[in-house]
Amino acid sequence: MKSVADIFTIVAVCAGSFFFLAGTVGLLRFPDSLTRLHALTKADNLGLGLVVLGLLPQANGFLGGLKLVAVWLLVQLAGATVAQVIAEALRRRGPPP
Amino acid sequence: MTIIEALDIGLAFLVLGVAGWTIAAHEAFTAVIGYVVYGLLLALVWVRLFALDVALTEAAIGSGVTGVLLISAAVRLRASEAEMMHERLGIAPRLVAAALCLVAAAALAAVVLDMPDPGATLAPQARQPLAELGLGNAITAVLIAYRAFDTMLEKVVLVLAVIGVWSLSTDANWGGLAGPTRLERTEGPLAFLAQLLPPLGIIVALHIVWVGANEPGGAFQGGALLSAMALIVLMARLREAPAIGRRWLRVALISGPVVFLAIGLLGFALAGGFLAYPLGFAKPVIVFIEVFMTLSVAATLPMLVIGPPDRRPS
Amino acid sequence: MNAATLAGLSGAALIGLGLYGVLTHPHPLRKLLSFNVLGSGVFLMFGIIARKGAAAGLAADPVPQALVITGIVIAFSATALAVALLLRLFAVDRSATLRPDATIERNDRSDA
Amino acid sequence: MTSLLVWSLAVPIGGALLAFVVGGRRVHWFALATLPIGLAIAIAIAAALSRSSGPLLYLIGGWSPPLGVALRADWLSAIMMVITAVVICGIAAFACGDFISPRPAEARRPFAFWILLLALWSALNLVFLSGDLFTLYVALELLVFSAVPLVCLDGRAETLRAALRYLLFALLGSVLYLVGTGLLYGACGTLDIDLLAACLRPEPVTLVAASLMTAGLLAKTALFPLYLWLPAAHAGAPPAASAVLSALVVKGSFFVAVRLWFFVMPALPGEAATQVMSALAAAAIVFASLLALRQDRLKLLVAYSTLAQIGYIFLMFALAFDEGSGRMVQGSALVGGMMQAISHATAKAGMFMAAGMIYASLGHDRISELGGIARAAPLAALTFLLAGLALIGPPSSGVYLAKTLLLRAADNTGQWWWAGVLQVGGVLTSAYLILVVAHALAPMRRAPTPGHAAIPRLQQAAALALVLCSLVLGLVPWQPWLPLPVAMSGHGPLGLAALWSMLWPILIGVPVAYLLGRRGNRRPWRVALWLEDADRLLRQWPTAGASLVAVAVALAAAMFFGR
Repeated sequence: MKSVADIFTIVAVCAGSFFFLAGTVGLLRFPDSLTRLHALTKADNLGLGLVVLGLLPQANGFLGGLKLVAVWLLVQLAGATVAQVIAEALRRRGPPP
Repeated sequence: MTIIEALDIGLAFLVLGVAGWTIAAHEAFTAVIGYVVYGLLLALVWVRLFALDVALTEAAIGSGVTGVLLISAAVRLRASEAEMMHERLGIAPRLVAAALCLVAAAALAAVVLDMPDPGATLAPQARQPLAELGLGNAITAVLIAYRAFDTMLEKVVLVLAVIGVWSLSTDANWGGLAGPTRLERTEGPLAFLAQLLPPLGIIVALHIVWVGANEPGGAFQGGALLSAMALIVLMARLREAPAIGRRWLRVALISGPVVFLAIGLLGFALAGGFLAYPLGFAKPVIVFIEVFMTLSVAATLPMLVIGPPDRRPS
Repeated sequence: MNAATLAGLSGAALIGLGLYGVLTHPHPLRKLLSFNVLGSGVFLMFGIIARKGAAAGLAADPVPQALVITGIVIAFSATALAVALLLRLFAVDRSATLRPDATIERNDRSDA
Repeated sequence: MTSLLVWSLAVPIGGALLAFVVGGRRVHWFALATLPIGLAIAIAIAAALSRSSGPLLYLIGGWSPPLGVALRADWLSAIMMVITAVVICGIAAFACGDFISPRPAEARRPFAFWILLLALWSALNLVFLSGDLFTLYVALELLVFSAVPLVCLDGRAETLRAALRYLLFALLGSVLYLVGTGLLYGACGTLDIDLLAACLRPEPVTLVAASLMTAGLLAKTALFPLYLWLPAAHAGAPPAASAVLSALVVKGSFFVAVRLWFFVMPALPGEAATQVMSALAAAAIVFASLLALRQDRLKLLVAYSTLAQIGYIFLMFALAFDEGSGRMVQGSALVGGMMQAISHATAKAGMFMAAGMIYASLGHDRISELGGIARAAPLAALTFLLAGLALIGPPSSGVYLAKTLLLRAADNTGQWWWAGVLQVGGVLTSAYLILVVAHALAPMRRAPTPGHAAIPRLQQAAALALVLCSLVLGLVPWQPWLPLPVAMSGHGPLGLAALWSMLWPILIGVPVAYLLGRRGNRRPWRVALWLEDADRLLRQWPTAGASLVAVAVALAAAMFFGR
């Protein structure tokens, strides 16, 4: 039983890391701010989500799991807001030359 | 080399790389962003050094609140950077400076390698009275019992910093609302966040303060979180910052050091000495002090970030 | 090499980097940033001393760790005071330079 | 009785916090109410110390070191606390003329000044009493945080710039001090001064720590060549603030340096490092005194005089080194240095106040246009003159006693060169005073700017009282507190030799002032121009910063190889 949970953790965290990696590559390689933002939010969203999902079986009881999920939700909230604010600032500055 | 060691080395290089980037960046704004990232990476290093309390403080204050302060400063100072480009040093003075700094860093590195392991420690002495104090977190015990005096003084430093910042206002603006002149209130995602997050943040902050007696956490970390909530509300312009003459604000600002000092002086009468806690009541007294310290940290940090009043009092 | 020594060496390197920034950057805000890097390097030195003092079932000596917490708060207050000074200077003078004779030169220029 | 140590900190801190929360236009009441209590506590501590056999000790919270923090009052703390209390009282009396809110509402300048004055006082008391290196760090930070805003209370660009330079350089100094603190903890597992003294051995860690801490403290004290922040900050602040900064604040970090070298690690530095310290001090005396001759504003001249005086108080380091035991000894050299520090504190506070009053009555402080000041503000001019005399050291003054002790120490240790520096310094001090007096005696060039109110009596009295205090410090019976050589107690204050020792520097000072002093549009000597260039270079940030690291490296090298 333990090993199944461990394998699940490894697979999920690895998948999450892959999304982070992809997001970072996007951040570095994409041409303008809006597309970079797009790459970044995907990484936050799915990458962290998978990492949290993978860590859930390892969590310290129900409360520990709840904390992990709370972390994910808070990062979602903060990431979405920051993305909106940055996009808003970009729009105000006008289209890229 | 184990995988943990490889990760440690990777982390160290990452920290140094981002720090170097912060120092070398062309624009101040870029450098500040680098610094915020650096602060978060540093928090990871602190976790690796088994210093969770420090990691929390570094992430919240060293990276978070300092980041907000520096980002807004970098934006407001953008116009000053071009003028100062011609003050940049030539290559020769830079080399001299680099050589001197290299000598200093090398001496310190040699000292680090020379340090005995295990080294000198107060851990056994710090651990022994924990049960008597009713605490589980030795760092909290150091901060609020063994070296309570330093902590109290450091709260006074915070108040002095507020006075110093306020004193940079003008005579005409004295007594006005704290902080720079703001635009009208905005709607949108930030306002939404500023309405949604604070209740949650307050609960988490209280939790951090409460568990601080036994686990990582405490007044600094909780207070920093509360002040972050206040800053979000101020940044979204849901609320104006208070006028600096408001009594409740001043009471909140000094509540930490005053309660600390008062309890310390009460110790003369009740526990046989300054900052001595009465036998058997140490835990409630410590929690009482922590509550007020949290309050004053939560009031002080936003005041320091938003700066002196910039408008005439109405 | 263990994590503590590695962190200590990083601390020494950060102190060198920060010191270099404080010495060479002309802009006060950059000096302040470098000062914060320097400060965090110093705190890391405390961190490894704490870690090497692990004993009595504690993973690290709590005393240096507590000192670091106090130090971080003081460093923040110092940064806030310096930023306020800098913003005020820029508001009054439209210049953030730290050169000692800057104001006098400007007065001379406006006199002439 | 030892709880007095706590009260000496709690009273000014409590006063400052209360003043902050109550606010309003009567902030100064809290300060003025606190002053006599604080003074009484300082005197009571000195009295208790004279009856006790050793230092007074207070363990905070009952936690004994190494875990806890101790307060300790020894003879150094006691005399510094009393003098600080006296000077603060004098400055507060002076400030009543400048820092009372004119409006019925709370005003910015008085609010900041009075609270910061109290905070600064508590910080100094903490510096004098703390028995723990980290508490000393917090005390130094308290000192900086209360001193920096005082520099720029008037909000002009140049004072803001001076304050920022001061803050940044002081922070750099603090951080160097902090690294050393950490390293010493790593070596001994304690930060308590007595426990460290028993534990420290000369090994790489402790020597690196010692040199970094010392360099940091020198930066905060503005010893040559680390003085970039001082002239502008001290000369630009309002007079009462200048007086506090020059008389007291620099003594705080100086005191920590003394604690470190004489009490924490007397056996660590070794002979070469003490010579490095005294060489910097000698350079400060000569260089800053010569530059004082080149200033065209009175307050700047006084600020450069402070730089030279900082040199005087650091000169004792080489003289206090005992070759036989290889340790710093707490003998007549240390007493001489401390005596110099307290005499300078009282005299310089009075001098800055006098300069402020002269500025107020003339509307400027250009030295070349001081003519007629003796008629426009006679008491201020007299105070300035007496303060200058107090720095030269007539036989009853504290400076005279200090010089005698230092010369004796130089004689005992066979280091005649430092004695020579002392004498040269006396000549140069006389020279820049003569320069001021010569200009002041000239006839008035133009009528003083009208509209300047008369100087309040209280201000004149406060400044004069402090200067007189410095002039009689040599007559105080110091025996119960200071380890004075017995022969010193009955030195003939009015002997012919003593008078001559004061007169000859003045006589030589006249031609020096004539040759090197700034006089009208006359083309200066080339040496003077070189000096001014060097001064400009040293006040540039990169030079000063590099000097700071270089001083640290030089001290470390001296400690490693010079033992």
